[in-house]
Amino acid sequence: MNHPVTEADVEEFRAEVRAWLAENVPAEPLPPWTEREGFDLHRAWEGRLFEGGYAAVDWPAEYGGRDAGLRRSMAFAEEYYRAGAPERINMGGLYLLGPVLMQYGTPEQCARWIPDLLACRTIWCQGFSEPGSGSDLASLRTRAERDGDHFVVNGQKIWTSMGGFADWIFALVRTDPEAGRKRKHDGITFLCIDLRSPGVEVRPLAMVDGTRGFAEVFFTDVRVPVENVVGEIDRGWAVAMSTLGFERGAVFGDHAKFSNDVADLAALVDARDLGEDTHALDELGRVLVQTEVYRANVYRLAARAEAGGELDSTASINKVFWTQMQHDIFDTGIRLLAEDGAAVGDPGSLPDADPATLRAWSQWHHRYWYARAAMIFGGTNEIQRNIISERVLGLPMEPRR
Amino acid sequence: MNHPVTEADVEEFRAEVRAWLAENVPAEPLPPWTEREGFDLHRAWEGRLFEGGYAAVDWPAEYGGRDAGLRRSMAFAEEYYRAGAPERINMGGLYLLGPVLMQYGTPEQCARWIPDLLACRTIWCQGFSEPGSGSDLASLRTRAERDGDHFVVNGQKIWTSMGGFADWIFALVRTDPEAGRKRKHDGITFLCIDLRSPGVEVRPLAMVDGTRGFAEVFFTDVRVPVENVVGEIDRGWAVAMSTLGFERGAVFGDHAKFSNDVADLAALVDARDLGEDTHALDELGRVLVQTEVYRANVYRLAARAEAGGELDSTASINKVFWTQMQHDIFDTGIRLLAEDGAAVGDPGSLPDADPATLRAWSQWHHRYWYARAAMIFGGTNEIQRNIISERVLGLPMEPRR
Amino acid sequence: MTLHDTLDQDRRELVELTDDLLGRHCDLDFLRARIDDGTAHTPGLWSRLAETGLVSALVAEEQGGAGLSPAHLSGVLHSLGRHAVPEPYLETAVLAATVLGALPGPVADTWLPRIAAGDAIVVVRLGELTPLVPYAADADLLLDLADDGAVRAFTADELEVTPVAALDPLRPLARVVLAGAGTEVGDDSAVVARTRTLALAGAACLLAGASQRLLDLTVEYVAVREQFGRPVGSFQAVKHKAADLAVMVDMATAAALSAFDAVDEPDGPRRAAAAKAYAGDAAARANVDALQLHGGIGFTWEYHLHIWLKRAMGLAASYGTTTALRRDLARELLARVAGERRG
Amino acid sequence: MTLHDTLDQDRRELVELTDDLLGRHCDLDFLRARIDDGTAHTPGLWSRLAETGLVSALVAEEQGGAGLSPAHLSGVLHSLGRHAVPEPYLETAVLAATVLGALPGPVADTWLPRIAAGDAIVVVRLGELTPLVPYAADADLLLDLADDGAVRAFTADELEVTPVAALDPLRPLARVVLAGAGTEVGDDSAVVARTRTLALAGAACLLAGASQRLLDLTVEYVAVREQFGRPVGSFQAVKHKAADLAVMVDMATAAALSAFDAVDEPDGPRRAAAAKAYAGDAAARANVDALQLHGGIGFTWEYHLHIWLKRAMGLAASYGTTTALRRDLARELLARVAGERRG
Repeated sequence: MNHPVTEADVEEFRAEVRAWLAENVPAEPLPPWTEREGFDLHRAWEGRLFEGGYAAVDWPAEYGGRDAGLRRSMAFAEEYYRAGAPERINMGGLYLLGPVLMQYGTPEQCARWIPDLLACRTIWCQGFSEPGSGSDLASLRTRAERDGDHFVVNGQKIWTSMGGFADWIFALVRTDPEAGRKRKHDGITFLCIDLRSPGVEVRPLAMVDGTRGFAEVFFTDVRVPVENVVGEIDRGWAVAMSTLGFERGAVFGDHAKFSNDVADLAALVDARDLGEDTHALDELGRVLVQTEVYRANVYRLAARAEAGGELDSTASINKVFWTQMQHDIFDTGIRLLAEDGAAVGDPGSLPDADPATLRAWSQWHHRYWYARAAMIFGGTNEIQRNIISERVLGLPMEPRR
Repeated sequence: MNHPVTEADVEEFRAEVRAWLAENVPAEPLPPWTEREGFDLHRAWEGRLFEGGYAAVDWPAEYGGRDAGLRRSMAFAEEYYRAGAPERINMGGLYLLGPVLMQYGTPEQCARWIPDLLACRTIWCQGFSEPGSGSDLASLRTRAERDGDHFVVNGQKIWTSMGGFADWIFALVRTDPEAGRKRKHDGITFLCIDLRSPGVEVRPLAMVDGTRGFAEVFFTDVRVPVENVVGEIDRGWAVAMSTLGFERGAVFGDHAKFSNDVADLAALVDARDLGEDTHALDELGRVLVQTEVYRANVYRLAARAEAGGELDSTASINKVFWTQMQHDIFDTGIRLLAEDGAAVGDPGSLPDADPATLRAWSQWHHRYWYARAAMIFGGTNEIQRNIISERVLGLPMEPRR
Repeated sequence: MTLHDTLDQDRRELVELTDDLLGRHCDLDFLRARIDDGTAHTPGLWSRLAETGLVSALVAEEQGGAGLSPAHLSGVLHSLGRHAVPEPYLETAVLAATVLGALPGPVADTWLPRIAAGDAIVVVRLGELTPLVPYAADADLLLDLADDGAVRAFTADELEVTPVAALDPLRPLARVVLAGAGTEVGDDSAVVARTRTLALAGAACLLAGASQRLLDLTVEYVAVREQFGRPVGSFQAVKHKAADLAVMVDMATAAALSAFDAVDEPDGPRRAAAAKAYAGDAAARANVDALQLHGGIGFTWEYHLHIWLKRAMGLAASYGTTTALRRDLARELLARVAGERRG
Repeated sequence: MTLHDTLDQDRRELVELTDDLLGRHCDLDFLRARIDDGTAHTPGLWSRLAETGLVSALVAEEQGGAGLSPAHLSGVLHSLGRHAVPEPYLETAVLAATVLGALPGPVADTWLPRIAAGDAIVVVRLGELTPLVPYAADADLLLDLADDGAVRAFTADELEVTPVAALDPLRPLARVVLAGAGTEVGDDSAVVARTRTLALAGAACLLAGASQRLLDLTVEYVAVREQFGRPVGSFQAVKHKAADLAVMVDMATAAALSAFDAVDEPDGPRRAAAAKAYAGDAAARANVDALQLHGGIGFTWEYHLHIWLKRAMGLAASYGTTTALRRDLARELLARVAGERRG
């Protein structure tokens, strides 16, 4: 953001993006990425985005981005969602690992990992959560013991997204248990691990709806070169925390996704002939209002970020809001079309719907469960409320035993 | 409950009550008891109830009751509410103090206080809360120091209902501060105090809507005879706790009151021509469902009480439910008639309503605020949730610093 | 308040018997096997229910049953909900048995003994309450109850049954087209109305049981799961959420059981509709809170929470939604009040 | 996120000026005196607002104002809400000034200078949005804006004004009957539509400010009030309730301010309606939670919470209720989506 971005710059970029998307977005939606076939198609799409120069428009040009700045990046996201383009499958790599490498990585690490990441030749997953440490992330127990110029890793990670298809994992491991006993955030290291290494076992994790978007990863005496450490050994907590703001906050532009979801809901209400039911109107209006409010907030945060302000204090507010809104959108759909609520997605319940609406309906339940999951992952909404009450409102900490 | 009460007994009693009420309930509703004129009229009505033998039908005959047992008492309450009879103003005396005296009082105390209480010649108020001790009742600081055969009382009570019109107060006072420092529930005494004693000052407390249903009571060197202690000196906590179940639980039969409130709400919906608005129907239906559920619970609790079961564990559940329900009823009315929500009660907003509906509307806001207050008084709903989670669900206590 | 406290001695024993049976023969392994092989109803479990006399409870003695009144079964239904039993008990043993018991004739004579013996699955179609018919694909016979009182029976070969992808795989649903002529069973609008009331109240009992299980699983989990060095269930925000849920589940249980007991009271229909509507609310709350309080593990297929999450959602959407029932109740109240006030 | 963070430098300074003025001249004692003597609007406070230039901000320079665009005033309105200012600022300084500024002619020439000088109270009637007109009893002039674009002005002697018992005594309401002929001001449906948008967005800003004050009062109180030997605000259930409220209030503020700034954008009307609808929701939540977290003291007349409780309730019911606005928005969306999908 060295030169000021004008409204005209944004609109010019928007027009360029829109034209490219109009030409390139697949006419038929891709099959879900949770199965191999769909995943490969999504990966191919990411390659096409990369070739078009749109893999990460907000990234600095030196790393292969477009230096688009915030407002053009938002315009990109808005156009992307409006065009109905495929779901992005490498967000973890692009928005969690990428910024970490740019900030903490060595030039060698950046050169080694970033180009493949950007082109989606390498899929990365996040290895933070463990079965025993969810909200209390720092209580993690996966061990990495030094052996010459390697670490030997033993332990288990869970909730690694795209885990079943990922090539690499960026994980938090405990390298100094002694230090951790005094202060649990100490003695943790941020380590990148090739999932093809001997001793790694990846087990796709079936979810409540039978899909497998996450995985568990088991490490048994996995040897990892020391040069795969990002940042300082034993100081990985700060490295990891620098990613969490992104996970909690919106990736700017996602308001357009939620507006799409509400448009889908409106189409369902229409297909079910509920357009004159005042209750249905109230409920549809309720979630529509939420998306408008959310959009206003995204623009506010963007203005603040452009002015160089920090967003940490608002990331929790934003996360509680959008996860609740997303839940409300999909829950409302289930409740309003509830005569067949026991068979959500069944095309027989919407005999006159157009294909796009039927497609939305067929995915409704899956999206409902993922909306529920969003209230847990990336710091449960309970943790966010602790943060808001203490850091934003200044209320006292709870006593500890 | 020595002999089993049959269905026929209940219906016979119900018919008797109904006939009496039909003949005696004032044709026009009494003015609010929060002003002196209305209070005196309510008091006169209580006298009439007493003469009819209906002041406390559930009380034992030896204390002037009718030994009606649970089911006949419920029938009485149902008929009372259905007849639109005046609000009872001596519930604190009848349902809090009365049972305490029967259980803990000396024969002299019973003879001295119960007859006037029952006839409403004496109005009693409860003196438990203090400005510094609400939820944490046992932290009370009103002192009573022994001086021969008297206690000398200094301190302040708040939220004494009917406080502005009451003759006597039954209060918790600290008689052994030393014991209280070790265990705050110790060293507390249950003491009856004549409000005409020198050194007592009663200040009616104006509420958010300007009415004065509560008072603050200040004690400055008030001399109270030791014989006014109920139960043992320094052991008043247990005496007081024996009353709280009643306050939390329903006085059996109040479900009929809430059904009346919902009927008022239906009349308002009708008067506003919202009978075909599906949103209004949903909202009206929601509170109607709650009252039906509540009635089922009251009957379940009654069956359990008749079988000799204890109700303590359910009193908190019942209280959270009915206070929320009562709030929802009045809040729904305000929201549904909200074009004039800023002038709730204004007859001009319901030009075609019948007199009973207009009367309900004119009182709506007042009742709304009292419904809100019910969620605080008698143990806040937050305290009730602590009790439910620990005593009903068995979840662990929170750590104390 | 436990279910135990809500019931009298007789019914308590029946519930204990049911719980015991289901604990042995309808455990998690059994349910998982049913999901894996895509069959909810199995002759094996159905026979066990029949052998204990639960299936024939409402059938008259002369037709091989125990001749009990429905009120005996409210606790049993609650137990079936708690165990997520994948069988058409409400449909066959309660609704069909009641309809046929009330409409004597050749159809009843043929089918009631079969029901009592556990040899037949009979399901019911109840107008707008069943746009999708539970267990229709397993049915030997379907009773179609029209609002005007006409009751006709259709054997399996007289039906076109199209299964749909039910959210709850342990409670299959199908669209049904009556393809054959069927047989007249009777014509009695009181019987149809009573069956409707039984369906609502019975579904409320099942639903309250499923919600109770969601609450129980959640309380067990948060009491054990530790984060930040203490049980999650010792955090006040978690405790209060559980407490609010407990209020709803307990009240839903009170309303459901009492409504089922009161089917023949004058206000029975209203109480049944209110109980089902509220049970649907409580189930929705149980669904949201149970999953949120479990955290990630609740989303896994491996953990069993989802069995009850889906049961609760499916039942809430069956036999009348909360929204539809509320509207009906509100309309009825409006008519009553308007009548009174306008004289 | 504070209001401060939401605004740019210019507007921040205007808000600081307003806060400072109101802190000195519209404090609790002042508000209590207004309640006690039954007068909301006073020439004294209005003059002070006028002297600082706040009343004339939108009036053109040649008519004695500053000629600012409305966007400058969003933060000022938020401040007026936080201070529960009992004056028709939105009505006179924003709406009436805008209408008259857009419709030049004799009425504008007469009244705009008076508004700018603080010498006239002018209120607006906006069809269904104002079944009751705020401050009508204090008005020297009323502008009646019809949906078709006709704008007429009525002097006080041409109006029958019947005050009603407004819930919020500091924001008086009245039923108004147009008794005289009035004077034509203009005929421009775009002006009427823009005024409607300004009214919604402006009310949203006032409301967000009132909700912010309820949150602030609550946080201050629970941080200090002790029970069980620790601040009530250290209990997690209290903290989480406050956090949830903070989310709503903060988002309401973001939406309200941005909607007010965007009145002239193509989607301005939608954003204003959404902002007002959400601000109403947030205010309802603030009302419930602020009082519950205060406990008993919040119910007393002596404590000042009720001033903002009533302000929040009154504003939420004014200039379009959440329910009505949601319905309009949903209808508009349905029409849009149906058009797109059906081609």
